[in-house]
Amino acid sequence: MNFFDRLVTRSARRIARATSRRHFLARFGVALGGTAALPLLPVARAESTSPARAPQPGEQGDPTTCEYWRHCAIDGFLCGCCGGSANACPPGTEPAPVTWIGTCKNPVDGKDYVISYNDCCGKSACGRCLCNRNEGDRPVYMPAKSNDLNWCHGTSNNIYHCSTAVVLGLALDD
Amino acid sequence: MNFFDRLVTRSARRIARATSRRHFLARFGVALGGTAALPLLPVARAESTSPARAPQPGEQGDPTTCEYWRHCAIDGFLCGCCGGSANACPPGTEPAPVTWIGTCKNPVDGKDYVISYNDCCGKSACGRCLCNRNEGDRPVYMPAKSNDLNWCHGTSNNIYHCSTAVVLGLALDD
Amino acid sequence: MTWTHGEHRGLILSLGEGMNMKKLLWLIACVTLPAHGAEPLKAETYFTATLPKPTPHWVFVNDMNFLGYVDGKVYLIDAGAGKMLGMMSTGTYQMAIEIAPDVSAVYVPVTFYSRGTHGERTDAVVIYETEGLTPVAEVVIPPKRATGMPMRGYSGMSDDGRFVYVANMTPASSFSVVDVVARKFLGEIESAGCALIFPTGNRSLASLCGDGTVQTFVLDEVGAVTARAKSAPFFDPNVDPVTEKASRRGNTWYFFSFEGYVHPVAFEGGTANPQPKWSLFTDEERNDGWRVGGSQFNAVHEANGRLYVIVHQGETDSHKDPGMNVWVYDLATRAKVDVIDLESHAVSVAVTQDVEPLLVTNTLELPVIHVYDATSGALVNVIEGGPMTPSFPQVP
Amino acid sequence: MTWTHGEHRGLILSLGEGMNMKKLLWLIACVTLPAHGAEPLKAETYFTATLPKPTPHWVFVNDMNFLGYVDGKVYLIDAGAGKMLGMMSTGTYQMAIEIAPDVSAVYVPVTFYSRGTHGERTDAVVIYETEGLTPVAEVVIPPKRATGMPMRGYSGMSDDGRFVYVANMTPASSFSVVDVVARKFLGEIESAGCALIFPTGNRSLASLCGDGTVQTFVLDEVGAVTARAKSAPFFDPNVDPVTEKASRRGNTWYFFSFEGYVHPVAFEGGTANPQPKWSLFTDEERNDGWRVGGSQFNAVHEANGRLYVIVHQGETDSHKDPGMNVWVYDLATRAKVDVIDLESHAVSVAVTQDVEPLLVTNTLELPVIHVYDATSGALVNVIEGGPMTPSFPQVP
Repeated sequence: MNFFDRLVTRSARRIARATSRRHFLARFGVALGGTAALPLLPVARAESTSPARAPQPGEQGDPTTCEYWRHCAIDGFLCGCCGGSANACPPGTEPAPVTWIGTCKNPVDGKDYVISYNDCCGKSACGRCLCNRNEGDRPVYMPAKSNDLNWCHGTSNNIYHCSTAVVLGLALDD
Repeated sequence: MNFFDRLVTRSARRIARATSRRHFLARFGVALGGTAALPLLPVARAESTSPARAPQPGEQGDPTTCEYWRHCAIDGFLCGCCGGSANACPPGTEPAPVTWIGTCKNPVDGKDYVISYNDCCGKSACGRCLCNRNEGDRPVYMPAKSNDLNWCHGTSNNIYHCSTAVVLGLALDD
Repeated sequence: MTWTHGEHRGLILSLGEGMNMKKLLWLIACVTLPAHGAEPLKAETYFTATLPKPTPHWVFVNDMNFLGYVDGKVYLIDAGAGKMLGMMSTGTYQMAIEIAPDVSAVYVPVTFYSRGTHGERTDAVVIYETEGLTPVAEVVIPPKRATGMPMRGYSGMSDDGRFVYVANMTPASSFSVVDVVARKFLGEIESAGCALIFPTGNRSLASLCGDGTVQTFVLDEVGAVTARAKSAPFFDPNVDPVTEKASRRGNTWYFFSFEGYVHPVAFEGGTANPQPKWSLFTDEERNDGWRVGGSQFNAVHEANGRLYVIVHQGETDSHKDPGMNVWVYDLATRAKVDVIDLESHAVSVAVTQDVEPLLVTNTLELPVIHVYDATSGALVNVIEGGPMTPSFPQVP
Repeated sequence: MTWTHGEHRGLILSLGEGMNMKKLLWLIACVTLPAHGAEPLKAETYFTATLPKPTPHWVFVNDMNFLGYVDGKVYLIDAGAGKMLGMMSTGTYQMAIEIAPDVSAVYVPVTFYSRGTHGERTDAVVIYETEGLTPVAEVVIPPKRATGMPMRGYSGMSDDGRFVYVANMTPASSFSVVDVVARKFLGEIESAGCALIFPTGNRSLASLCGDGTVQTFVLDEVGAVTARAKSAPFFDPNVDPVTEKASRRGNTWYFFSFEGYVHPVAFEGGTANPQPKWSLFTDEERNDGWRVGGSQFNAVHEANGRLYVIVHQGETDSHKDPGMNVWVYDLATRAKVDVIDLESHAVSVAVTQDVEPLLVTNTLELPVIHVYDATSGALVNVIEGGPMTPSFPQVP
């Protein structure tokens, strides 16, 4: 029995019994970082002069918490805890150009936004702020909406470090 | 913050405060598997007809616990928890021919025995029954008595899996 | 100091300037005369244990080792004895394994980088000899294998144990075909719009598709496609998609929708015949929020036709939540025949295939395996430590 | 489906048969007109953050990742801000790092196998550019590096930042010399009976020996030994050995015995001059069981001459136990000047070298770093997660 073992096992058992399943998962849910097949559409080009940086004035919340509104469909280590931010990969890591997306409601303006969870790649697991939320998550045969895939593709290698949560724009159908 | 993090941190803090330092370490102490430079002396040859297997009739205790008397100077995963035994490497792993030693008192006969903690090599950490006890342990510049060294040498590679606790014989000076 | 050794049975030591033989020797004595009283313990040799013969209670537990995923592992346990029997070191992004029908070998699709996390990438199906759980050969495949949250369907094996299929995503979908008997990569087959591997015979397999169908493939002896077809749509992925986690009995695959409907798909000659769906839950149970969820949350006993499903009460989007219950169904009657209360929450389950089957469960964030009597539901064993982030168990 | 992309700023997507562009598009809209009310959030780009300029509060935390040690890591934190700044993936058996004097590079001795845990072994000093904490070059060294429980002394660097020394054990003791400026392996120097690296200047170093001495080495510009000597014995390894965990101030190394005595050894021109030992503990404290212990349990502030030592109450053989206190000494007066009560037990400590120094502590089995004000002893930051098995912090 190893050292985590005893610690983890016992306390987690207690937690498992004491809290709701959902709450449990929200805090301790596990799964591999981001991803799936979805383009970063031409969004970025629109504002080459002064790109918006996260978090923006029209939102609230702590991007280093799982509860942050943009994280509604994320699955991975939050880059904001790893030396990056909600829209920045940590130093020396490489953002995957395509990824999976979620649709999350910004509690400040009540609007639904499409969030792109681009993975940052080239270093192994950051290990901090693991967050798994599955709002609208779909199976891997619908990769554009699946948070279970490793999306370190299109990068120098497929070693996954953490996941961002980038605002792409308003969702149409809401 | 990752999933171990929250679990481990909190419970360990409690434990750290609630128990003695020594007790704590005995249960959760960490360190890399076995080793140091000491020969397996010609012991083995003496009984090629019917080699003794651990545990022997003249001892008591559970070889898969850290408290087992032979483990008085061990530091690593107990092979008995990994598919091996106190004197057997798990299937497919390779015993290191030389290692570090301890001198442990067998509570059944009250005698001190020299114990050889040969590492088993070729697969990464077994992960079970991590045990660190330091009776008579010495720094790595005295490798024969140091449990902090990786002794996967003389094997196909130096990947450490677990540690045995083999009775070499009675200790002279006790 | 230099040394040599012979067959692990002794050691010839030659000391360099820094090591003092006297100091070593005073520590060690090989007593030839017994001391007073009882016979002292004998000097022991050490050796490498051999794996016992496979039993129906052998269970392999996949461990991606999430926080150290370059160092993936697979643990072999005896679920009945509650013991770890051995381990395989399986490299980066360990997803699932393929166990040879005679259990003589285990095939593991895996990724290596020449420098751990950088350098040259090599994807391979590594062939482990079961006897020592050690790698004996590898078949290099295109460096395209799909990875992510581990799921059973990331690879599959033909029923005769000759072909191993490995799912690819670049993001283009395809799969690699390896002849593990000839130890040869045979080729890559495109499977656009579909993902994961569901073997359906010796030379046929299926893949789940985003349009609510399965795509079927029939291969020849060299792994080339001789027939490819799409089934009729049998689920609406925008309304109630099936999860990727399915179970097979005979040549029927059982898929499970988010809302708790079973979608059996029968395969014959490689062709898919979707069967009428049925519900795991009564209307009342559904109203009470009962859902399926987790990772590999379902398992089937081939001989007795029992289906084991981890369930929980939750809301929409709780399809990955663990459960504290396994509900047991008779696949023939579709009736719920038993409820097993778990000792610890679980996301994955496997059932041993013998006449006294055992349920093996785990959850991702705890290094613990629980074993239950599948018939009585009694907790049989708790195996602690080992897999740091166990994803799911697999039985031969 | 295939795709290309340009400078991470957009993507040209060409769909294969399986992906339906319409399905994707209904999900996404790039709104050009603001909605009612407040301006909606703007679309964002994503980018790679750049590391801020080094500050005196930068601390590197070694993480062997013990249960996944093929996947070693080093975390860079800003101890004052309580933030993780970045990470290095450092391969198998990550022990200690060497930080260039100008903090422009970090050198990491590490081991790789071509197939994770098997295949060809390569030992190297990997050169990481600090800017991105990414490997930019490697210098292959003999595959002999000593590994084990991580300790600072497994490697060392010349004061001018040109030579990195890597301790070897096969079990024969030696060390490799690498010119990290020329990125060249220079040679291997035998050091039988002695272990670990204690740099003492630009071209000199020492090693601790089992006979109670240090062996000193003076090198030339190509890493060859020009002088080698043994100090007078300054401790009795059979009575009260010094631990391997030492601290340096100026050209004096402070070694600490199991029983709590400080053994300063001054080096000049590469020659060792052991100084009189002194005790960390009064007789009364020693009677009360106060001891040193842990991993890198001591640290020194170069400018103010403070020595920080983790202490605990324990018995013989508790030399690896953690402590809940840091006792602070003035090296000039040898007086205990402060006691810091820790929030959490610790085995290792580092002190930042600025005028408002911070203490950084960790223990091996918890993924948590604690930061204290070294002057007031107040807890400043708790950084959770990251290093799974932090061995010890290092400051530039």
